[in-house]
Amino acid sequence: MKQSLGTTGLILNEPLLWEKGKRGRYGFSIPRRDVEPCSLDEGLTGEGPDFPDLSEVDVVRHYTRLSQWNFGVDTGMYPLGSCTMKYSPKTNEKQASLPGFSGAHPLAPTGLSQGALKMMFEFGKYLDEITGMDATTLQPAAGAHGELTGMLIIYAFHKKQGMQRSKIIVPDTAHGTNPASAALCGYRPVPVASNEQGILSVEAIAEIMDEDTAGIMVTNPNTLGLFEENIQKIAEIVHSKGGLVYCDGANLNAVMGVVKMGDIGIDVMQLNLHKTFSTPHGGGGPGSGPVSVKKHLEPFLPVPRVVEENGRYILAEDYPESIGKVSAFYGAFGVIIKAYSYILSMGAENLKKASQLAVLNANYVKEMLKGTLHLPYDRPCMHECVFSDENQAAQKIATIDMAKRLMDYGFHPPTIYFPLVVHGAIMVEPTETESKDDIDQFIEAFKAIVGEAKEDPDILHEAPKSCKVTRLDEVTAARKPCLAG
Amino acid sequence: MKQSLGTTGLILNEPLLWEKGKRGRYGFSIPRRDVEPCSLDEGLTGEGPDFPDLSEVDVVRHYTRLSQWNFGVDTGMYPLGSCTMKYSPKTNEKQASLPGFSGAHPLAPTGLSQGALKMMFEFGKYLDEITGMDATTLQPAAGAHGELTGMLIIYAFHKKQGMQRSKIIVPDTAHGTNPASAALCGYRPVPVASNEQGILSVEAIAEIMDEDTAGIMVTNPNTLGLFEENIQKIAEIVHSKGGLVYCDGANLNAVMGVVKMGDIGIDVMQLNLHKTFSTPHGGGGPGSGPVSVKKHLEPFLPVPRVVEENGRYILAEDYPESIGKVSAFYGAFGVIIKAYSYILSMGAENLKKASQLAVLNANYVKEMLKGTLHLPYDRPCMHECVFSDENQAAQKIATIDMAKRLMDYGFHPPTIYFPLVVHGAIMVEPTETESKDDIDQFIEAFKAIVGEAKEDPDILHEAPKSCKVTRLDEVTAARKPCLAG
Amino acid sequence: MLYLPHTDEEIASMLQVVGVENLDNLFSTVPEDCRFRGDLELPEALSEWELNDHMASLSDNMAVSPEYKVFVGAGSYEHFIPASASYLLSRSEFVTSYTPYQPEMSQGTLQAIYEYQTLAARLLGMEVATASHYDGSTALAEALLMAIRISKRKKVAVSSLIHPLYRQVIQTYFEPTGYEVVELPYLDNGLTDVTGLDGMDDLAAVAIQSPNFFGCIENLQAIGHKAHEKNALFVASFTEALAYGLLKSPGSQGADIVGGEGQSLGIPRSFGGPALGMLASTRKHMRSLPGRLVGKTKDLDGKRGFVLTLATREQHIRREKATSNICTNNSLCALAAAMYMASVGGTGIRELARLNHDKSEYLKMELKKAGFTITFDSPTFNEFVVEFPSGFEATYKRLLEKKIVAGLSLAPYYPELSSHYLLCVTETRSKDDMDALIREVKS
Amino acid sequence: MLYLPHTDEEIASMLQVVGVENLDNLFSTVPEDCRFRGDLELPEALSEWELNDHMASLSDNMAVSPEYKVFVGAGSYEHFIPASASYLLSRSEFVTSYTPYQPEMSQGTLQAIYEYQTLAARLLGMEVATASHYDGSTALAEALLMAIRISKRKKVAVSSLIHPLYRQVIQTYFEPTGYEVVELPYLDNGLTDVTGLDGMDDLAAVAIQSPNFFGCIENLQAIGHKAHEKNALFVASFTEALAYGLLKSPGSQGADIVGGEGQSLGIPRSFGGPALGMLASTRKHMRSLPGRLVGKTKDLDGKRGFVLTLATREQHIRREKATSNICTNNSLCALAAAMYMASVGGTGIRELARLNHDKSEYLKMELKKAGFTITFDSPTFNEFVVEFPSGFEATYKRLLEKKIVAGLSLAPYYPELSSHYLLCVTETRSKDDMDALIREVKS
Ligand SMILES: Cc1ncc(COP(=O)(O)O)c(C=O)c1O
Ligand SMILES: Cc1ncc(COP(=O)(O)O)c(C=O)c1O
Repeated sequence: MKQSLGTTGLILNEPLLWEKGKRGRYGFSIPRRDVEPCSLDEGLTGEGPDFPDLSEVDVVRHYTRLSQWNFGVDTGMYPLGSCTMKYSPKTNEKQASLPGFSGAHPLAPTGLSQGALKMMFEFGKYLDEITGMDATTLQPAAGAHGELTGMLIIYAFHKKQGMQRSKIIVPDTAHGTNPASAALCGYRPVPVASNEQGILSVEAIAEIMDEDTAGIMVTNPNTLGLFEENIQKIAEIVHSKGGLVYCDGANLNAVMGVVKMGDIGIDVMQLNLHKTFSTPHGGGGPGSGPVSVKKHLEPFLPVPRVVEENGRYILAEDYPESIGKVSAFYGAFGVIIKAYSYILSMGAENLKKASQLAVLNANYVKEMLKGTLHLPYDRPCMHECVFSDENQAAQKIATIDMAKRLMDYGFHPPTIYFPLVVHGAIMVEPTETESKDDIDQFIEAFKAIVGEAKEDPDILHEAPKSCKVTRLDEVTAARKPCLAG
Repeated sequence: MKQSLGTTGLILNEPLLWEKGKRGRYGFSIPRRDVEPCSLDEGLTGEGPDFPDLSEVDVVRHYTRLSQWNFGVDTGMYPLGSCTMKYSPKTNEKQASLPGFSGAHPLAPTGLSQGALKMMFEFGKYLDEITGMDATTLQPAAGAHGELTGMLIIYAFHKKQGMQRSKIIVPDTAHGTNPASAALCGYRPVPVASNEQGILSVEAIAEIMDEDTAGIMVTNPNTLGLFEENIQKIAEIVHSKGGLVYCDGANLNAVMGVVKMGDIGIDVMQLNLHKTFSTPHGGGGPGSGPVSVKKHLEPFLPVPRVVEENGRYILAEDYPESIGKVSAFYGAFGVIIKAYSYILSMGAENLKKASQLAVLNANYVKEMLKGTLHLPYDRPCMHECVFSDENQAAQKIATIDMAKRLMDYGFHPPTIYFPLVVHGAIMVEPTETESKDDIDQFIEAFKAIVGEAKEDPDILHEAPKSCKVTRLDEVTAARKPCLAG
Repeated sequence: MLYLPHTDEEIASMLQVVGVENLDNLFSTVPEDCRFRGDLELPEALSEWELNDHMASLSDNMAVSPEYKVFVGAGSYEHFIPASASYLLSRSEFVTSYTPYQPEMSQGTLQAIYEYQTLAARLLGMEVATASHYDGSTALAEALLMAIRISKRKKVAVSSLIHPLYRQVIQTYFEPTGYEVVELPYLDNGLTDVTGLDGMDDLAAVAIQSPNFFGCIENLQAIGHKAHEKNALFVASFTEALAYGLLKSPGSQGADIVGGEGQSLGIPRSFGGPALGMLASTRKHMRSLPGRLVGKTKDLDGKRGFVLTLATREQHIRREKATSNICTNNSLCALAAAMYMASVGGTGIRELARLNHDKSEYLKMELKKAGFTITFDSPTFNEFVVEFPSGFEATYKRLLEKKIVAGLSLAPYYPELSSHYLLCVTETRSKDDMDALIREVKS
Repeated sequence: MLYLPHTDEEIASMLQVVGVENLDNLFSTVPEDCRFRGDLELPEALSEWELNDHMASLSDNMAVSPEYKVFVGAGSYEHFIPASASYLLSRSEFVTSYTPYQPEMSQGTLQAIYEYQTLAARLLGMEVATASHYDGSTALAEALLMAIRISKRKKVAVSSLIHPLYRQVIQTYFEPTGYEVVELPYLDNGLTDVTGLDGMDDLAAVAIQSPNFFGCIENLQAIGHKAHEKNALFVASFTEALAYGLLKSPGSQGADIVGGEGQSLGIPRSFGGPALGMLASTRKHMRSLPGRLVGKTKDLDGKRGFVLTLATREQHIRREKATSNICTNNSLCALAAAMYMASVGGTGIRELARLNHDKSEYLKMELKKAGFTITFDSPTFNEFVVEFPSGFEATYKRLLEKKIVAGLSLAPYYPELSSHYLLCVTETRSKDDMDALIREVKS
């Protein structure tokens, strides 16, 4: 194999912020005081927080050094399954920082904010079109927040029907946020197992769907990277019992322009803009989780909604059946700009192509590694494929060891140990922005690691060796939590 | 000693650009074609350059990875003597990228460029004030370019006097650009040695100054970090023989608000904005080297000059004695913005304080390390101090070994082997933006290295060990040059 | 296409490996009747340059500071953000990474968030702060749900001077739960009337915002005592985090849980989002906290390092039994806040907070001098309510034409305060701006 | 002060170590009569926020693209720069490092500049390119001095269609040297008249710009032959580097040395600087090149790495005998150009260059149709000269009011072409922009 991508170089240690600094340094330019000091009741004033005083250069070096201990999509391939770590175009960052956007006050009179409102209005329409749904709210701040919003809408729907239901069906492959979101809404998640093909069978749903069940949460494509082929039949069953079908749309990247969720029985779904629509993941957010619904659920969408009236845009509040608000203002506007820019840059054709290439990349990885790693579901996959560590059991090598060793090779590991239905899961989602060259390097690295597993398993057990730290003691961290310094 | 600043972490190997890519990838958004194709004589068209085709993500990863193999002031202390590697405030970058500046065409009618012209006009005045000179040109693109401009002005002056001269005095401590700039102007540099105190003696100058000598180039403070105490007497001598005194102002950072060069006999000098005025060094430029002159040399300044007329700014060309132009347009405007912003942010008081602290830092390093390293000139220094490797000779450790080992400790090495008058010179210029804490760490590291020199010299000979590469073979590089791939 | 690196040859060779004929056939597992066979109706793809023009035209169609002098806070504050912080926040190692599931290659994010948690806890006077929540409203809603989980009671008392939009979010979150929200009225002095608490039983929590929506500084300590007497948890909220540069922290006044908005700490208003939900508690309740937490630990060689911890509270482990459904949070906003707090420092935040206070006092005094009534006489931080004469709407519009936004009308939120306006003055408003406002409202 | 980290206590303790009483006494070696004892008269220090306002007001006092439609090139070209390149160029590891004297911790800059040299050489069709020079004019001046050094002759022939400002710089550089510059006149077709070369002897070099200042594409090959017949070095120059995406490279036409301006390659106009002097030569002359060079080598472990090389040409080794006095060059501009060349790629640069050509042809044709005379009929790339009727100055001013800059008047540079204008059209000018221009000049 060619030179490994991963190597080591000089980086700098850096203490914690409060281990640096000296009282009296400034890292912030204090604005000129143009008014007289004015006293405030001593009973109300405190000491002020115990922050260190740093100079601008202290702060700059601190975060420059810290940044160098991190790995992002801009550093290299980051095939974290279920997370769609695609490349975030730089132009989107530029657009989001335009002064008219970044400086906009959410409660300014709407006449001052027409640009932002127009953008949000159009963006909602684009999402309607991509999902095949009828209306969209941009208010949810992330995927899980969208799920909650969706659950609240389902709850409001059933309430309006006059009868609340207590359960909701959640497949065993579902992301943890699904049952958690359902539970926040008071629903009891009823698990259902996927079949031997990794998807939901019509029978399994038929068996458990009843009139105390509010509906089903399906992730489609599901977290095994497989398309829920029976979705329409399942939706029929659920609908026939008065239930609603929620789609966790986190995996929409597989099917843009290929499947419209609104056409296949979905009533309500969330989209993860930070996955499908290329907004950067920010070390764990901010994301954005718009929720799209079919006509019959539109009255329940959060307020305010952006409405066009004679070419002007207003924020309309008057939706008596609305669930209310899930964010203080209108959602992650700054994130939405980026997704909007992305859609405009891509257009219909490239969005579809993105999905096709995402699926191509995943299937390619699946084919190239399936001899090397155990592939529990050997079927055409969508945007991701799930392996396991079964083949390495004999060498006492577990998924985690291979994952950690991948770091030394210069790759971010895939998602591991999820979905739970696959023991020792290794969930690879390359995304369409990885070129064949990059993927080939990843495949080569994985093969080399599996080779090492046989020849020198300790290399894997001790991995990573190249990072700033070796494996961290997570057990003690949780037993004796130290959460602040 | 505490944990060393330097350590190692994961970085990525990255091939050369043309070892990547695939024909047909795009990393640039081709603008929409809104006109018909139109043929061009086949005899004129070529094949187009053999550039690789990369996607945006290819390009982004390439340079992100490369950047991580580099060390800048934002990474840590960079005490490169004679280079004034001070911290470059981030706000200056922001100002330089304001669209009115970055998008300005130099040949647009001046009525469209009043903001830029006003800025240049004011900036010239600020430099006049700081240097105590009467007029300034911003056209030279770097320090050496300023030197050349200064030499051309001196040449023009003597020409106007009716008699050209053939020589110019250049002290042995001078930066290499000084004799080279003089030579470009046809002058023969006459070396003069500094005295045992590291400065020029009046006698030495008196001895060689004659009427075939155009003048003298003094660096003040000089490259040993010492103030040329006899400068006024020297200037008198030079002037008395009809010569002019050029000051290489690269070291102005030591004396802002403390010494005005115009008051101590200097006729013409250059300033290095990328040193004294905090503009970033850019991996080796762009810099900016304005030249300030006393009244009698003003007619010779390059054209055009920015002139104020009734509150409007124009570009005046009508200076018949001008040396002409040294840049196509007006100099490194984008760099000048940053220096201008810096002066406005600092104000008079802080500029002086910057010089005081720069001198304090250098003297502190000198005092703290002078037992450890040999200090050839044990006198109060200005902004930098020069050690040598004499103390380490016994261990067969040379300056280069200590310099390379500093990298492992997380510091950029000082300037080494310059000035030439000190054998194995180690020239440390901390600058004022290094805090005492940072400097103490540097001192500790140097002491630790000198300790290693005694105990385990091989560590030094083999240094650096933490960087992406070990010591590079510079000899073969020069013998069999490979300058393009 | 810049973002799709595949060449036709590469596609062909990959398809061959996969064993399908063309890209369309990759979707063989999608039943035909699930396929969308049309073309999505979206605008034609724009080049980067057309996008620049388009977005610039949208942005130009916004009226914002500094051209407009906006005297509105109400949960979204204009504060200066250093260029250094903006630059640092743009570094792609931070921007393009994700939740640090793999700590060894995420130490940058992890140490930074650990530092954020620490500074946030210090600012709020609490022992533990989470890694971030979506915004102040969801942080507060989650704080109340947390109090319900801890106390096993089902009723919360919420001040009517908590940001009205936050209360709406709480309402939405609580709707399907069967938990009850009781609103505490407010007094003539602009503070919450907590006398009603005496008659309430089985309260999980008492929630108070300070400075409250009217900008008035509540007597947290007294209310905290009252809450604790009732065995209720004392939940403090805030929309203006900078206030704690000057005011007593909620923690020092007895808060058990604090949930509020950190946008003031270096995050642009950005039309209300993304924002920064800050949530903190005493150590005692740390295992009941919703959301991500970063903890300090050691590596195999004993070197300090940081990891996500207490994951057994979280959805990916506990699923429906988790303390929250949150997964992606607002990490980069927390990082921005950390950079901001590091930049202002202890000395700076105090000076800055004082300046906010003093400037808004200046406007308050000048308005008084000009004959307007300051509705509430309790001390305020950088916001306050003023009563303008009836018919002020016309003046407000005239001021808009002069590029002055003269506060936020309270009518939609407190109908009884229909001619009252909430005005905000931060360090970004100069004396000249304020004098211009006074001149205009007088004329 | 943000940029001065020292606290008073630190200053005191450091002064003690140094053994002086106060900061002033640090300057004991500065004789009293050299001391400036007053206060510098500079504007009062601005806060970051005041600076923002001040700079914004200056920037707002500029009339630039895209608001203005500027049809001026003449050595400074408006081309689109990808946001990705701007971001990458801002990374402080590149921005805040210096000349890579210490290669082990500067491999990022070094590999990038090696790549720049390579792409520059490929663009120009040469074997070797330097790391960068100040701008096109100094690169060309240095190219001519290099030719003089190589040939040991003292006279150079320079086309009068080399950018007039470049020729002024050459003049300035040559003034004290005693070297002679002979200008070659131009022909009616807008090309250099080289017939005069026949009568010249002892020429060190013949220098030609293509596309020349009138935008016309010179017959480099023929002129190169002629130069070589005279045993002179053939020096090619350029101001519009993008042209070589479409045109034959100077190297392929026999150039020995090429010196020109790379601003078009991803560097903002920025009122003319900083720019990018590009200088290239055949390998034969590589040791005579002025300026920095990066070379490939190996480390002790045999790993590929890069270093500054051939330093014996340079001032810091050879002092007055160096091939140039250059030290700080324009490295970050070279990096910008490398990023740009990497982004456009071989396929892209060709498409882009074609678009420049075709757009400017469109304007040329439309002007012709509108009855104006295209002064020179030689093929052009993206600039050309048009003759406007006398009295056009008034129209020009009227156009300025409509935010159109209708080219550059040639009168100051070529008095004989007083009603002629040099117009430039790059990819940034749309058909609509051009149609508007035509409409206006006609009316
Ligand atoms: C399948 C799936 N559903 C839901 C989520 C939750 O989305 P978020 O993290 O934006 O809340 C994720 C996130 O990883 C996911 O992968
Ligand atoms: C003392 C001195 N003079 C002159 C110069 C040349 O300046 P520049 O590199 O900007 O050309 C330098 C640069 O290092 C210097 O240190």
